[in-house]
Amino acid sequence: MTSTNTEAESASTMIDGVHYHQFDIVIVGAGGAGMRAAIEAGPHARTAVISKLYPTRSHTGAAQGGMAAALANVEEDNWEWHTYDTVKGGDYLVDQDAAEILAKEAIDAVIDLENMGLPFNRTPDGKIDQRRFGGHTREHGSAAVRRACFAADRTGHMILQTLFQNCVRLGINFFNEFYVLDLVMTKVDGVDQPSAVVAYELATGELHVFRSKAIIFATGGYGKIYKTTSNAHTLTGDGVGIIWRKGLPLEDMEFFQFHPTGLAGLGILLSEAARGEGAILRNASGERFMERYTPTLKDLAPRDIVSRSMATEIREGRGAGPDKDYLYLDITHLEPAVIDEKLPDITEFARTYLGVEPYTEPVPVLPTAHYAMGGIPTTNNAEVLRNNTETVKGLYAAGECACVSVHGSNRLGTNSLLDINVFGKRAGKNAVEYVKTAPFVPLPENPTAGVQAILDMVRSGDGTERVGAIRKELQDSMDRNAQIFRTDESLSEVTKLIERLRARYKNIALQDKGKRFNTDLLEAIELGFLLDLAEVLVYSARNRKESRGGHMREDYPERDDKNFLKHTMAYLTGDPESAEAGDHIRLDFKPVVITNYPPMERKY
Amino acid sequence: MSLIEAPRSKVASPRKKRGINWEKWGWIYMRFSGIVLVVLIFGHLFVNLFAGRGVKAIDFAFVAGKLSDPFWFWWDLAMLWLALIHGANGMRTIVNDYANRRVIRRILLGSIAASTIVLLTLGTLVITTFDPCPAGAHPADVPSFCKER
Amino acid sequence: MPKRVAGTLYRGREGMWSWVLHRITGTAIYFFLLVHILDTSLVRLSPQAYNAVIDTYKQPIMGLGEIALVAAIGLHALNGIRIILIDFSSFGAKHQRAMFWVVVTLWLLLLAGFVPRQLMHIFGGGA
Amino acid sequence: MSTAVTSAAKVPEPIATFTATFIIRRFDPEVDEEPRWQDFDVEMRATDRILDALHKIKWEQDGSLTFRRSCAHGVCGSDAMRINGKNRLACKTLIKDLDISKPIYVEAIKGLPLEKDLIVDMEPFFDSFRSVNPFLMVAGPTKDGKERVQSPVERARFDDTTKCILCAACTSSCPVFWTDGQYFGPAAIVNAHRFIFDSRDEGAKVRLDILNDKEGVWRCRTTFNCTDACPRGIQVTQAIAEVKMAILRGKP
Ligand SMILES: Cc1cc2nc3c(=O)[nH]c(=O)nc-3n(C[C@H](O)[C@H](O)[C@H](O)COP(=O)(O)OP(=O)(O)OC[C@H]3O[C@@H](n4cnc5c(N)ncnc54)[C@H](O)[C@@H]3O)c2cc1C
Ligand code: HEM
Ligand code: SF4
Ligand code: F3S
Ligand code: FES
Repeated sequence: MTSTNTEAESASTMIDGVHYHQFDIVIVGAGGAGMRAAIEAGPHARTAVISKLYPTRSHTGAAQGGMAAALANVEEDNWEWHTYDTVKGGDYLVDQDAAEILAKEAIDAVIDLENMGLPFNRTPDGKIDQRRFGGHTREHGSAAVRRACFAADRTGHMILQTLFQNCVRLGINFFNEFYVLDLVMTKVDGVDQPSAVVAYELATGELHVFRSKAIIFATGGYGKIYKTTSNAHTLTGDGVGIIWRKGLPLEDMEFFQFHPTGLAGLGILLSEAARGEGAILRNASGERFMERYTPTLKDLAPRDIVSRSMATEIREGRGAGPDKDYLYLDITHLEPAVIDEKLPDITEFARTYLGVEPYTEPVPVLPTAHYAMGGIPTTNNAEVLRNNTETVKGLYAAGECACVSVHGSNRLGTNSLLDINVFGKRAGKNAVEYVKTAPFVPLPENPTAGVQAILDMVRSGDGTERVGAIRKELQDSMDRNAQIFRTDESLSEVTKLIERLRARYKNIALQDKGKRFNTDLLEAIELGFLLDLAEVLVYSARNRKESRGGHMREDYPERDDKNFLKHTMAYLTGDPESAEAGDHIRLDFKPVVITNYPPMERKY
Repeated sequence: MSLIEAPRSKVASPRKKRGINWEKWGWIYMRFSGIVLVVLIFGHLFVNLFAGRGVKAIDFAFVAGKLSDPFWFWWDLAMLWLALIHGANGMRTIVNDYANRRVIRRILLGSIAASTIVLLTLGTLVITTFDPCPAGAHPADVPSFCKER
Repeated sequence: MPKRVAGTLYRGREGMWSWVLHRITGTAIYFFLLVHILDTSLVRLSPQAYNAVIDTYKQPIMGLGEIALVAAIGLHALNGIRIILIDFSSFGAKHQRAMFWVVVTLWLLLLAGFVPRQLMHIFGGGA
Repeated sequence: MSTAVTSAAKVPEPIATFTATFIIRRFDPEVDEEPRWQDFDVEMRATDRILDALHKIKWEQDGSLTFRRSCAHGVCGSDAMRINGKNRLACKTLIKDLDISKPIYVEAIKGLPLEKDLIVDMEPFFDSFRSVNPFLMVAGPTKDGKERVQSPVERARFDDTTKCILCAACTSSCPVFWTDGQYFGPAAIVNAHRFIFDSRDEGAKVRLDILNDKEGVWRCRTTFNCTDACPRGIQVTQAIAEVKMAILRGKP
């Protein structure tokens, strides 16, 4: 535990072996979104950040390419074009008022980071340099524009470090390696209100109740439901899963982004920045196949389109390699000096993990599961929605775990680092406003009951099943059946599998029986969240009988605005153990906010 | 909590504001003296061990001869001071690194300091008050120039 | 008393081993220097006393000891120069590994010059 | 063009597997008096990482094996450990780069309190980091609400040290840090360097003063273990030397 504020620590007490802490604002997650919120909240309210990882281990640090903002430092640009690109990139499922906020506040978000010390690459006259990125265009699609601000190909790393540095400066309270496993709700006037979160301390195995007026979830994505993914092992969607289990809705879960260029077989990401700097995708015969699919933007088309085109190339037998099962990313025509200056990390990944020398050889790549567009629905002020219109007072969400929705059905590259900064900041600010007047919600009788039940369930298991084996089956099946191309048949196969896996999950055996640093136990709990989220994803996907953005139904290949220009809202309504997903999941819909851009056909 | 002792030793003093920054000046001194010592020590070794009959040429007369020459007088005096302080400071570093118990560390650092002071005084006195032709010495033991006096 | 963490030996490279050698030789020379100041001080006492002590330096066994001393000083001094170059020039930091091997080479050359001569002195004729 | 690409392309060989032996230094604070070595045989491919091996052991053989990891590709800094005697990231060390005819030794990094198996207490490490003021120190935000201007040359001056992922591979490889753990350690100095040489920063004096300490830069004995261990290829010793020079000069 890191606590730089002893005053706050002394506020903690221990009752019946459970620690109790009290703060005005508790932030769950110390990635970009969580720490950006902490920087807003820390100076104005008693704030704690709880994270299952040391802050600098968060996956924001893996982001490479850049952060979009229409600074117009290198060429003409404005936030209105950025809004349009975001809306169109998301295949019109984007809430346009939110997208406008995102694009407008982007400029300040970047300047804030620069002022906090982020070492952006610079133009010759000393301003923040910008590069091209997929789907970002000038004059509503006429040509690619240089909008992504970057620090070599470690922009996310620099954002995470800079935010952490500023948290150190402000003396923010961190509780590191604390796994939040439950959100405690108390019924007040007939409405469930959040009163605390319960965390499991990895080092000791003890439980901590963090009582707080406002709670911000910033727990990141859940890419580990897939096997091939750019996501960290720790991205198991705990936060989203906790909200789900509380019966609160999850929005647009069917939309998961597959990034075109993961290292073949590994999923480690090679940033789109490579293509922004001029890299070209080629098939086995060396053809620049993207010219056929998107003649204007070519390799810089949005990710859903590029990934789909790649999958098509491979299906039609134009893949490279002995099994014709991958494609090439070619940067051999770029100057080594440029590569070293702007893409040093990703070229090193190719060298280290594939043994390929990118100066001279094309790099084998494949689409990789990358980003969850869906998540915890929030308002533009990061307040969590209880249903289509009402919010949960005192509960906020920001970052990849949230769905504002600024990404719609397909996120544009560089818009997520932007999202975490803009909406992380908003979450922090609004929470501060809220706690100024809000009272503490009383704790229920036994706040740790929920977590105890989970712990007992996994601990008591003396069965025969291994966590690793169940997780592997889930991931394999998700890769096979719920990836870029989906059909009702493939999706229902996963549903059926999950049903079987749930039964086996009850029969797991832990080998680590200890209290201290029991990662065996936590992996088992994380698997529970993975199963839940995979199920919602697949169930929502089955229901969306159209193809839009990242969701491609081969049995419904067209976009269907008449029936599906709306957000999916999924609710857990019954016992997740019940056989049919439909028995415990209810789907509802929420209208898309459309302001300036009526849906049009999406061409690049 | 853990059974394994934390390596962060309790010995080191809490960071305090300095008077003279020994670490910095020590560091500079090691480098400066090192460079000068290369010349002094290799010169010394060359003359005493390599040139002529090597170590076998060394006796009172040889030393007395050298010390009466102002050139070697200053050479040896400089070498004494530079090398001894260099070595002592180096040993101080090593003791600081490895002596983890406060008492032991005190004793060792104290002995280094004491021996340095004693030996510097002794050596300096020997060099400065040296009489190449001590009264009553056997003529064979003293340098040949003693006879001429 | 709780146990200390001991594991395998750290497999450092030239930089680490040169430091280990620098420490060892430095310490060795230091202790020699202490003795050497004391014995040289005898010149102030009387020529006989000094000569008696210095005669022991002329024993073959001490002659070999002198080789060790010169070897230690040589290595310490040459590596000392290497360290100084590393400290004060970016060239040094970049080429520290190569410089270590240069130090070893120069050291061997030094010994190649000194050892035969010393052996001649101690075992060769002439008192 | 097309032929050039195809011919230059790598044709992966059919994947061969083999058995590698891992000898892992285990320590369970709830049971063991002291650490012990344990052997595992694992089916591996040449392109697998040490992290894959640890996962295979944890997921298929012994669930109680405990280590930290997250990103699995060398950018989060979770899994610094000692592999065959050297500090490495488990996720960045490939089996093919090791001699698998001999067992592969894996143990926790040295110099920080051992908590369990491959996990050490990182707090002393982060304490040092925090104590060098690792953040941009400036009077306030810019007046025009824009970015501070910095030329590409000024930006390049401290590029190397911005790459640090705080993995502690360097600090825990440093023989001086092992001695008593009081030394700030290379990682803290690297992160101070990152700001000392940032043209926008105004706090260089403060940081130089902190590092001009008994436990500061002067304790570095240029052993280069840190530079050899750094998974990000940062020229750590060089950076420390630059800080020393800056202290002597009294300015960056
Ligand atoms: C390889 C890669 C490259 C990318 N490149 C770009 C890019 O160039 N541009 C761009 O805009 N976007 C990019 N993205 C996307 C973007 O980086 C992420 O979406 C974004 O960083 C998510 O930030 P976050 O703060 O929401 O979550 P994270 O940074 O993932 O942080 C999640 C935090 O929550 C904590 N947490 C999770 N569960 C719990 C729990 N149960 N209890 C306590 N704490 C918990 C974790 O410890 C962590 O601190 C990339 C993503 C990846 C994977
Ligand atoms: C001949 C010329 C010499 C040179 C060029 C030289 C150079 C150096 C240098 C540069 C250091 C600092 C090492 C560091 O900070 O890492 C050092 C350390 C040291 N020197 Fe010398 N030195 C010389 C002679 C001597 C002599 C004669 C002695 C013995 C009296 C000696 C004993 C030591 C000791 C004990 C250390 C400390 C080692 C450590 O801290 O690891 N040196 N020397
Ligand atoms: S300098 Fe290198 S080794 Fe040290 S903490 Fe940073 S990344 Fe790790
Ligand atoms: S390993 Fe240690 S001694 Fe200096 S060169 Fe690196 S900090
Ligand atoms: S797991 Fe992230 S650095 Fe190895």
